[in-house]
Amino acid sequence: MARTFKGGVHPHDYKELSKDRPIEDAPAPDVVFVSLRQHIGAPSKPVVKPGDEVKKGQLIAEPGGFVSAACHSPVSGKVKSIKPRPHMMGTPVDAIEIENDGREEWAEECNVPADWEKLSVDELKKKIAAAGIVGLGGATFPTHVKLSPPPDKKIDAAILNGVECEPYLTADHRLMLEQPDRVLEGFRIIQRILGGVKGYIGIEANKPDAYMLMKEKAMKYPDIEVVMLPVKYPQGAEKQLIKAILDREVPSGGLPMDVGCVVQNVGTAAAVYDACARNVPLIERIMTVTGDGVERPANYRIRIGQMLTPILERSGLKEGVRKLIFGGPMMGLAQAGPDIPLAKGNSGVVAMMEAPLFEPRMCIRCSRCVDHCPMGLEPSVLSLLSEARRYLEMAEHDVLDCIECGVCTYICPARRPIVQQIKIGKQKVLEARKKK
Amino acid sequence: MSVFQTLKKGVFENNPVLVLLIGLCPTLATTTSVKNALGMGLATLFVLTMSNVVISMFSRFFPKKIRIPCFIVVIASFVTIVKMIMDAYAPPEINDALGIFIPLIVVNCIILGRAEAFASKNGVLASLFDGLGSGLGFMLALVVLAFFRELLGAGAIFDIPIHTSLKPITMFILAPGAFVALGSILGFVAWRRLRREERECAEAAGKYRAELIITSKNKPE
Amino acid sequence: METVVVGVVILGLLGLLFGFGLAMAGKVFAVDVDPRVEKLLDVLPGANCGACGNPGCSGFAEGLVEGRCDLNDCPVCSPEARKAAAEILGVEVGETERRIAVVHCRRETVPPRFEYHGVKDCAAAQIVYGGFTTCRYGCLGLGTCVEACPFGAMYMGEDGLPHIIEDKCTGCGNCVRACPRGVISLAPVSRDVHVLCNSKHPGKYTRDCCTHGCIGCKRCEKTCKHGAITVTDFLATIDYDKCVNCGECVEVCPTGAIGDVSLLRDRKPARERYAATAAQEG
Amino acid sequence: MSGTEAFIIFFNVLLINNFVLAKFLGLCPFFGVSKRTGDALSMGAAVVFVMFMASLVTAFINWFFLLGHPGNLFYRAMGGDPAAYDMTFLYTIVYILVIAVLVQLVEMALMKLSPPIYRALGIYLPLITTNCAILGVALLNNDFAVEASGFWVYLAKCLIQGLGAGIGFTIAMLLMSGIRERLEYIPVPKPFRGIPISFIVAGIMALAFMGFASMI
Repeated sequence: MARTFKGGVHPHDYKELSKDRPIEDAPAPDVVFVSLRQHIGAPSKPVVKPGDEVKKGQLIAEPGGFVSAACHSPVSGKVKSIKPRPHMMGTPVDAIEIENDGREEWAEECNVPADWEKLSVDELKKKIAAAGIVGLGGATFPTHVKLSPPPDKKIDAAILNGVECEPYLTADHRLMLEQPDRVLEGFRIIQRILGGVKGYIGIEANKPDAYMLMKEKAMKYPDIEVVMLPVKYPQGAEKQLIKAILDREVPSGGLPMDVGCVVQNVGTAAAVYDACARNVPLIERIMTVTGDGVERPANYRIRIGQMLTPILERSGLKEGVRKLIFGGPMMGLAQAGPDIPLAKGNSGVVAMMEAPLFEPRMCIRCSRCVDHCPMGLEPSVLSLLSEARRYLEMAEHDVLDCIECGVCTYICPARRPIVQQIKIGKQKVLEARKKK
Repeated sequence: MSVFQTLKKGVFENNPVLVLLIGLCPTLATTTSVKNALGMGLATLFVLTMSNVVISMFSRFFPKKIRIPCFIVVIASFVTIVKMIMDAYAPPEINDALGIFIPLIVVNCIILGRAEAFASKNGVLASLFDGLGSGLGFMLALVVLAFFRELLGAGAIFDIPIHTSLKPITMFILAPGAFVALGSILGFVAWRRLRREERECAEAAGKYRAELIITSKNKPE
Repeated sequence: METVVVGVVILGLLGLLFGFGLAMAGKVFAVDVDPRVEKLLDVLPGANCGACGNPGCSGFAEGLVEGRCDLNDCPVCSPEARKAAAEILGVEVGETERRIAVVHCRRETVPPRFEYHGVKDCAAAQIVYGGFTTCRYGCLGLGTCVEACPFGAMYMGEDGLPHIIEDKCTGCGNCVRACPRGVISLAPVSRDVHVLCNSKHPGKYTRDCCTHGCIGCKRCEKTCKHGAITVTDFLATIDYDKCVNCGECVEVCPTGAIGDVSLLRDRKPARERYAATAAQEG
Repeated sequence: MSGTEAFIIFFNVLLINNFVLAKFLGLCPFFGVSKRTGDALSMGAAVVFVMFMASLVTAFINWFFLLGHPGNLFYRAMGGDPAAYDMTFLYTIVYILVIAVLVQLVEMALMKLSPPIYRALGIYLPLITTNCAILGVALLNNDFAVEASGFWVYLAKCLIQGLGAGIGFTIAMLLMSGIRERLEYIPVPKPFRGIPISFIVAGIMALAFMGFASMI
């Protein structure tokens, strides 16, 4: 049942670069910088001081509020300092620097297998919160908050997002191929927490091997259905996935729980399994290092807080790389330099040899962006309003509903930087609302 | 402000049509030919000057609350006088061309505008020259617009046809041409103002020399 | 002869009828609009520029009458207009000196951290990775302030910095609000000594960014006899009410971050003028 | 006065000889108030009302006081030759007085009944008095008096023309405000921003309205 959403584009997905590369361990770091702002919500508060000895998996920062997440040490070693460090969003952010003593010594109650089926829903949620798990698809929204919707919102479906529609990235694909059980068990825990709701696993048609494997593994669970989705960007976006699988539309300004469902990434499900079944907090994740700027594209299991430079050297970073993007080319963030500590939200790094520059020209009203916008907005009008600095009028054209998927900028024949113009508009509209 | 300056101001800086954008109705309607424009311009000039003078003379007697109706009565009477003179002496084809627009002088925003803004607050002589200034400014704008419209629309200047191979664009005689012509003239005026501003900025930029800023490291002489 | 009589009768009748009608209507629809609002409208500049935060001058006039707004909110008002408005409102207005915009930055001397090819707007550049300049508080030079100035009083100089044409600037503050990094602020016209830096970075970082940045060494704060300078998080700020243009701080600032722009405004340096007046009094 | 005749008058003034785009009447408020559709609508409504009332009152005054024909009240009262009572030279002054009073009434009523509309119109309410369109419609109504068979036919024609002109004005205002709201964020060349581009757009609209010319 090939169902899809309105709009969207078909960029060349360049996955062949790293699709067949099995997951390999990243080189063990000698120093780690665990940033305190790796998630949506209040930054976490450190519970350790410089000079403390920490074990692997030990809590080093507690959540700074309800919508926040805990942080754990990916290595055993000594806390050196808590100082602002470079951050992928640009302005430096406090990070806990831990020197790795190489003993890989786990904290006491960590890495102890447990039977999650005996635990109650609250205990499961507490474990997930304690493990500091956030959405690994890129949004990094704290998972325990997402899995406890307010009572008035009735949830009747859970969706596992294995689409990974962003070009170049193959982390989720490899995760599903090499550790399907971890993903499946994690998803069953999520289903149980949400009240034994029906589960759907969405996988794009460009990953047939992963689809077949997951379908076969999910045979024994009747309430899990694996859905093959046609290849189209941004199929992996929350609202588009819900539209394709459940044929429900999230209202403007609303959340998935308003239409009774919760969407989680396959990486998050795997992390949930680690937390509940192995008592292992979120200290590792799968990340793709790819692009024509690296000799040997690969999928690494990296430690949260590890520096990127050694990993790039291991993958053979070429001379004269013009662009380095955290995430994919459509929604990723171009970086000014490689020496940035990795965080929970990094699903991939793309190095590009040339970055074509275009001089944006006048909007010719061809309305391609309107046809292809998956949220049904009018990017051309938003772009013109932003260019004329009439930011508050953008709110009337639902600028806040934009998911910044990059389709309009990709499709625009006049090469206008529409997503950046929309981002300014969003910021100004939110500022004005805060002031009121 | 010297009298001459009020006059110059009325024509250039505060030109009612090109700068203040008032009195647009007669401007577009009567500028199909330079002759009509002159007729309209003179009529308005007369009414404007005379009503300015009379209003400034009697402005003290008009009660503040209903000063607008009083102004209108004064203006209307002068317009009626002009209408009668035009009916009697003006050449018939001008009278037909201007037709309804002579009585409409009374509602011409320029006259009421000048009366309200200037005449009711200033002396007789100043008002006279202000009326003259605005009136001349109005006429100048009318004639300029009429010149272009007639040249482009009817291929003639002051009713003397120019024999060229080019066929005249009759649109300029009709309604759309009037809008486009005045729009372009206003665009030209705005362009000139922007260029003057740019020149001022360039001149200021030229004068600016960063090393003139005195700091502990950069002491003058 | 009848035409004259009839004419007079008609106009007389109409005048009476309408006069009476209007008087009656005046009673029925009586609405007590504060007469001061109209008087204020004649005095106010009528530019409707919104600098006072109200929808145009009529909104501002109502605000004044209701006491919501203060006369000094309207920067575009000429001093005479302000005095006249004060009389109408029957309120006393302090003599506030005309204020103009000042740019607190002289461009960093190190190359930017990355090439920025996005929207040519400072607010846009600020969103991308915190701005392309090494100093996070310095001027981005993309001209959003020049665009925001309704009086055409600003232009971009060759050195990539906005410059202000003093006589055109009315101090409406649009440029101050437009700048995402707060590089521009308003200062009284007579003050010539300004801190030409906006960097709140620690001293060492500022030194790496540009040679003339304020490193927060507090020397100016110590030497200022009038307590006009305070250094908060590595940046000196001048309190223009206390500053008397003596120019001492300019001498003592090690990096030359504090500058005296008198020569630019065709005036003798501030130190000389102050010394001269001091000599007279002394 | 057959139905088709009424329709012809109405349609003629509504679209063919639209007051703004063909006859150039009422341009000051047309360009002044058409920045936002809300203001344009309220201005249009006010103009329709004042035009209708103006046509009504001026029709009465014209028929019974000014025209030198048997219907003239003075002739009825004082006898003699009806032509002697022809006061048509008073058109301008009488009509403008009527309009000024009407606008004053509308202003007071609006100030009392709905202050928001009053504030939205602001300066443009008194400007209606000097709005050429309203005096224009009153003066154009006079032509009906010549061949009108009776007063009621004359009055009906005046009212239809008044209404048609008002609605025609409002249509032009709404069209213009719709376009001008979009023009605000289109990068028009700098010297043409604001009023000049609005003139050129009005010119193109006038071109379009000329399409109605041969309809009747």
